[in-house]
Amino acid sequence: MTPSLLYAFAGVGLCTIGLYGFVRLAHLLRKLLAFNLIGSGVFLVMVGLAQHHNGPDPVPQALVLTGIVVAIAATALAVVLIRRYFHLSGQTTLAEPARGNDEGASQSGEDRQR
Amino acid sequence: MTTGVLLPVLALMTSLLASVVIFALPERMHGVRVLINLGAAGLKLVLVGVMIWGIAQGREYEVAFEMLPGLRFVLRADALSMLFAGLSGVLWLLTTIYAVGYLEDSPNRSRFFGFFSLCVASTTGVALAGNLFTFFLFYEMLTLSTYPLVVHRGTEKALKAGRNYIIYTLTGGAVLLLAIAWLHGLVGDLPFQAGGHFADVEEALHGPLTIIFVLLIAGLGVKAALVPLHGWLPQAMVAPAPVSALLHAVAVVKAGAFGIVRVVFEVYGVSAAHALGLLSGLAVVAAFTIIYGSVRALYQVDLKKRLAFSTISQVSYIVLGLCLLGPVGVAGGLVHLVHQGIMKITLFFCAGNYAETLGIHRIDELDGAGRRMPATSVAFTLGAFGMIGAPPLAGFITKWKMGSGALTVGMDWVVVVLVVSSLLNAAYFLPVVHRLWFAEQRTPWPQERRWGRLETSAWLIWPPMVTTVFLVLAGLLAAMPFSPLNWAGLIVMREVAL
Amino acid sequence: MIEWVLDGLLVLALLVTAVAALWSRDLFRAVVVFIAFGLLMALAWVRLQAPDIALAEAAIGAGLTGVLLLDAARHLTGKHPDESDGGSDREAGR
Amino acid sequence: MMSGFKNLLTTVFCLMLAVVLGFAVWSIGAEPSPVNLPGHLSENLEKSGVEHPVTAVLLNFRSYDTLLEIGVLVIAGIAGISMARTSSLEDPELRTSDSLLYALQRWFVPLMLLLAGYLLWAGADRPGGAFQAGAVMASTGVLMRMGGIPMDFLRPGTMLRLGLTLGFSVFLLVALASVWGGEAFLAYPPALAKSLIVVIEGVLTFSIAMVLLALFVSAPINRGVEPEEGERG
Amino acid sequence: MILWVMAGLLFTPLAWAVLTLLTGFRHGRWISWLGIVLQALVSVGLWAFVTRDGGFYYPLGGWQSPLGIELRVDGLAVTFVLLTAVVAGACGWHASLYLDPEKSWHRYFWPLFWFLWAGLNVVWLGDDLFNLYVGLELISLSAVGLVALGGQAGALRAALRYLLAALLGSLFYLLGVALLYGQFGSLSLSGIAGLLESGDVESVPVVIMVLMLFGLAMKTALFPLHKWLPPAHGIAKSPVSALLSALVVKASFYIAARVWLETGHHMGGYALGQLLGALGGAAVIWGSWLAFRQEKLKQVVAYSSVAQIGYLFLLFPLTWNVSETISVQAQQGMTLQVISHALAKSAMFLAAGNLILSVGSNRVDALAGVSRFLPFSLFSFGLAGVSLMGLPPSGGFAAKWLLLQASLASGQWWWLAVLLFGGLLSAAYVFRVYRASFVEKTDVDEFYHPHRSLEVIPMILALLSLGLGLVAEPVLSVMAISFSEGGGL
Repeated sequence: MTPSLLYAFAGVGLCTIGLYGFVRLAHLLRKLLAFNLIGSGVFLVMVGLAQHHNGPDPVPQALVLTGIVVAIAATALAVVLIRRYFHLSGQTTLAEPARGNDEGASQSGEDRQR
Repeated sequence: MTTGVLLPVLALMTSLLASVVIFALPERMHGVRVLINLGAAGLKLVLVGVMIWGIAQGREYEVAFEMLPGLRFVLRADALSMLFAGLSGVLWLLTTIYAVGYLEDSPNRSRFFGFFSLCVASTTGVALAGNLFTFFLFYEMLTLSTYPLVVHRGTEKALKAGRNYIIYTLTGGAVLLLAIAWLHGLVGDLPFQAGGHFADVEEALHGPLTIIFVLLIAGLGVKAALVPLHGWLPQAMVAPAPVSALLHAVAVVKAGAFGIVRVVFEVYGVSAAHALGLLSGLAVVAAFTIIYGSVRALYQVDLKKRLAFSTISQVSYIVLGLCLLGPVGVAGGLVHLVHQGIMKITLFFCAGNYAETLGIHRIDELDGAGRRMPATSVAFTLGAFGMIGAPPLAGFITKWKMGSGALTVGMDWVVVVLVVSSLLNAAYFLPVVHRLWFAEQRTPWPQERRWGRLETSAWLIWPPMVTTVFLVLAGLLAAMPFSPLNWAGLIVMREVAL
Repeated sequence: MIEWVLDGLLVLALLVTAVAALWSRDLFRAVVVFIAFGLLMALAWVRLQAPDIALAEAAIGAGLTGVLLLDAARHLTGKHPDESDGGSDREAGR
Repeated sequence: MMSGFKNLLTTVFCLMLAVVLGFAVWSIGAEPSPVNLPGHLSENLEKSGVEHPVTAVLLNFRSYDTLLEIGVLVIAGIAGISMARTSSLEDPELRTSDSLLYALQRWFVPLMLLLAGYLLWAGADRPGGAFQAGAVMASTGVLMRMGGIPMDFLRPGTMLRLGLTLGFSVFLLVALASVWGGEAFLAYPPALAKSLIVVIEGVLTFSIAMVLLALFVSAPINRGVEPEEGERG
Repeated sequence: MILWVMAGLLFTPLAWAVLTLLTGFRHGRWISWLGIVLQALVSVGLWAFVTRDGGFYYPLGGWQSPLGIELRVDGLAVTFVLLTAVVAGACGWHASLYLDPEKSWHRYFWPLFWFLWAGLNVVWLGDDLFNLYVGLELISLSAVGLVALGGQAGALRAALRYLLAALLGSLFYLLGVALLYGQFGSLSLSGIAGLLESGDVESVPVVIMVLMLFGLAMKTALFPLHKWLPPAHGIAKSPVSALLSALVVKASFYIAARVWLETGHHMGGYALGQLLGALGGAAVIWGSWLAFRQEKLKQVVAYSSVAQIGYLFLLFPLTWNVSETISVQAQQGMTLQVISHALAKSAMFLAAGNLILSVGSNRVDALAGVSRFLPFSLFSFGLAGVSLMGLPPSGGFAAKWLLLQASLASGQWWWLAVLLFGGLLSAAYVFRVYRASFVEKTDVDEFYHPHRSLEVIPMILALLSLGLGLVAEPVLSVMAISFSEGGGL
């Protein structure tokens, strides 16, 4: 047992919390927060687990750097989408408007799948 | 590329290309369309004729290539396929002529004739298919190309009929596919061959083979309208008369029956099928269908409906014929493939004429139509008598052969079936004939149209005339070479291998 | 030994802030907590001998994402900016 | 009650996940991994042209990942500005921002730019590099933005698009040039490796900053709405 | 030489993305046509090369795996590269005429389109698990951007839902990759497969495989996780929908299949395979049923994608612990299904777009009486439908046939029901559209005939998917190369 492994477990915890929030929370921004939490969790697992045995390992660190940039890109895009969506529909959740315009979701009311 | 390879492909292509060209043609270019139709039909007839001649000389026409690993696409012309191809070739020409007259100045003709030729193309494919898989390919193609014809009118009724037609046939197709795939998994690719493949098969396969046989018959029986799979046929009557003629006499129903013939003779082999005890079961189903269809026909007031149920019963003659283990009976069954086609198409042409000229659909409206439309009525009468089996017409030959064949192999009960059904035929056809000639016209015709001196449009008169001549000749000249009966004998000799 | 305590506390703090960031009632506060979470993550990376990630996390994770989300939260929590023509846009689409 | 059921399901699912994952991490942590990648890496480090292993991985060993990842950033940027009002990215609400921010930025902006420069320069042999520097630069820009500085170069126009793609294109050109040199893709000639990497890092920093900034400021106030396909009008 | 071909494959899409970003829609159109031609040539070149000399590994930056990133170029990969060139090329061509150049935001279509294409090539060729992750993100983000392009509230809702699902999915996949790295210390898929074969790694937690497959299944819209797909595919512009349904969903599935086939025997399990198969079956039934019930034309097509994707997942049960021949049969069936569905579905969406353009409505009933005008697109739609129904001689039939044989031979007869019943259900929704077009009692007389080439493109695709069955033998023989060279698939 090394500190690295401890952080790996922390990562697992973050993933779980994030996933729970991602599924349960309706507000889009909160979903986004949850997504970022899961991401951080995954990164922790990646580095922590890899460094458990052979000390500092630059490869997963580099991967995580890439991952972080991808994550911010996705987050920023999502924010832009959310804001425009809010601007057009006045909604902050994915719930269908009363007169749902696509049967696809209106007959399957729940909007997030797990 | 020798003629041996070329001919079957060409025979297929004539109608296929015709359909493509017709789809491309704009709606208004009617004359060109008719020309293409007739030209293609004539060309196909010639090609089939050449092949028939060649096969009589004992030539081989085959083309094949591998589609999937272990799965071959085979077109092969043998005596049996020629029986069907010849029939469809001749009747396609006549039906086209008839359809041109029938659909005069009605909408969507381009669409109609396009699918019409496509349907005939697939029929030819069914006839020329060299193994079960190829057969299945064209069998499904037939389903798809006939749907637009059934729903052609676009009315609520037509669409409903089309829906049922599709449900029945595609389900049948799925069952057929299952059977074919299973068979393929068991024993690999089976080309149609004389005497079948299972002459001596080990015990272990008996169970599966029996089930597969049942599945095959069930799949094919839908199109062949074996009771209880016949439900779609009477409804399909809403289609225009030429289409009904095609469905009943040339394409769909025949494809089913023809498939059953292939399976029994050239996949399983009569003897093997008998050894597995499958034929007796098939015979019972066929016999029941014969009686059931006739009985139902008695109660129909709509002329075309009555004809439809009569088809159901008549087609099963072919199936019943297969189960008569002697050469004579089998030949009788095979020849009915042609005879029933000729007779039934005549009747449908006539029914179409009555509907088109006098607006008559119900039988009780026919009183005295004989005087108004003598030619048509003569054709109808002869067709009816043929169906009943009055000598010397085509129907008589069939029943005679089947009866004597049955007696020789000691299946006497078949004779009883034949007699009963003949009586029933008489019971539902004679009243119609009586109304035509001897009843007085009471009410005016529902909606009459006039074509100058002729009783109706020339396009509509000639086809039934010709078919009537055929059905007479098929009876009189049954002994001549190249007569249907003679050809059926050839098939039995070469391919059934009893 | 002291490291273990340190790491344990850090991990605990991470989890707590994570939960808080998701389930604090006020969205604005949620985002602020999330920024705190980002800074803690940076610390964690330092503990994992990954200074590069620590820097990136501090700059991107905490800094930029935070500001982005704060701005967004400010827009979304306020009543819909222009209800009327936002609505009319929707009508135009139908 | 349906939703109640769903919640229960979610909870159970997450708990299960936590347990299973924890177990997996534990068991994987138990035995060492057969491949010793750090070993490989340290062997090849001097060939990479930079001393700092992480940078080496990012810009040499796994430079393809980095290239694509910049692509992802650019995509996000494109999608972002495609939502933006076409005339300008100005967000009136930002104009009226409080004085605190204003004071903040006066002091911070130069400082942060300095920091960005340092990070970039440090990247070669010490922690730091394009991403961190780019991020810092971007946040600087954000600060200025919130301080209400217009920053016209962020208008969606050729300038902005050039800025977005500069780093990416340079990276791409280097990749192609390496083919020209007859090497595999992205295989820098050892002599040039260091300088190439530095150049790439420089432009990347700039572009990363641009993209993030553009994404931040593309406040979606787009009047032009298109009717859904088929809905004439 | 081959170096330049690879260059073209990997870098032209990226370079074209930049070029088209710097120009407007109209110029971008010309540039893109050029690029499409170039891509087609390059893909054919690579295909020819591999068919001649067999597959190979390509180390990027000259660094061998595990240190560097290697590309795996084998028969299957080039087949899909070629497929992408055909379908994406067709969609691009269609879009260049279909989209309205006046709309200011359409200038951003081309860059996103090219990034998407680049991402697809990355995935087909990728062998490095993390590199595949980046490729997936490349695809997802550009796809989301395309869905949202100039969209309304509805489109944005769809895009957001899509984005969230895609992100969550790839995170799960990444988590799996992280665990794999912890286990093996390597990211190269073939390397890991080698380690597993050599057998010095005894126990691998099955959860790794579960995580990766779960994430990928979510991105592929497997049955219970499918709800994001129909809105996104239904509301996007038709060329975009075509791209998404034909190629994008296949990318994540392709990775799942590769992972399963390379490492499934050690890291998967019977139950897992059966579960995936069962979900696939459920997708076939449920998706077809929903497709039958949709009122909007494009929704019908979108739900049919959900159903058709289901067939693909029969691969998992049919390749786990079965004899080599059966496994190969299943793989061939899966590949044919991917190809034919890609062709048919893109044809269907493009045709649907034309029909919508013609009758000016997205509703199925609006097609009443349309068949009277002999719309070319209706025929294309129909032909594509034949392939979806799995009727001969279409590629769909060939695929179904192989899967039938595989499930019969492996004794997993219960998949027969799915295959046969699924075909009937798809017939149900396809014929529903025909039926509508045959209805006569209507007064539609103004019927707008779209630009000729708009109508030709779907027809070509439909004919390809229809004819695929006839030439299935050669196509499969190309993949057979990969079976020998590449190992696994």
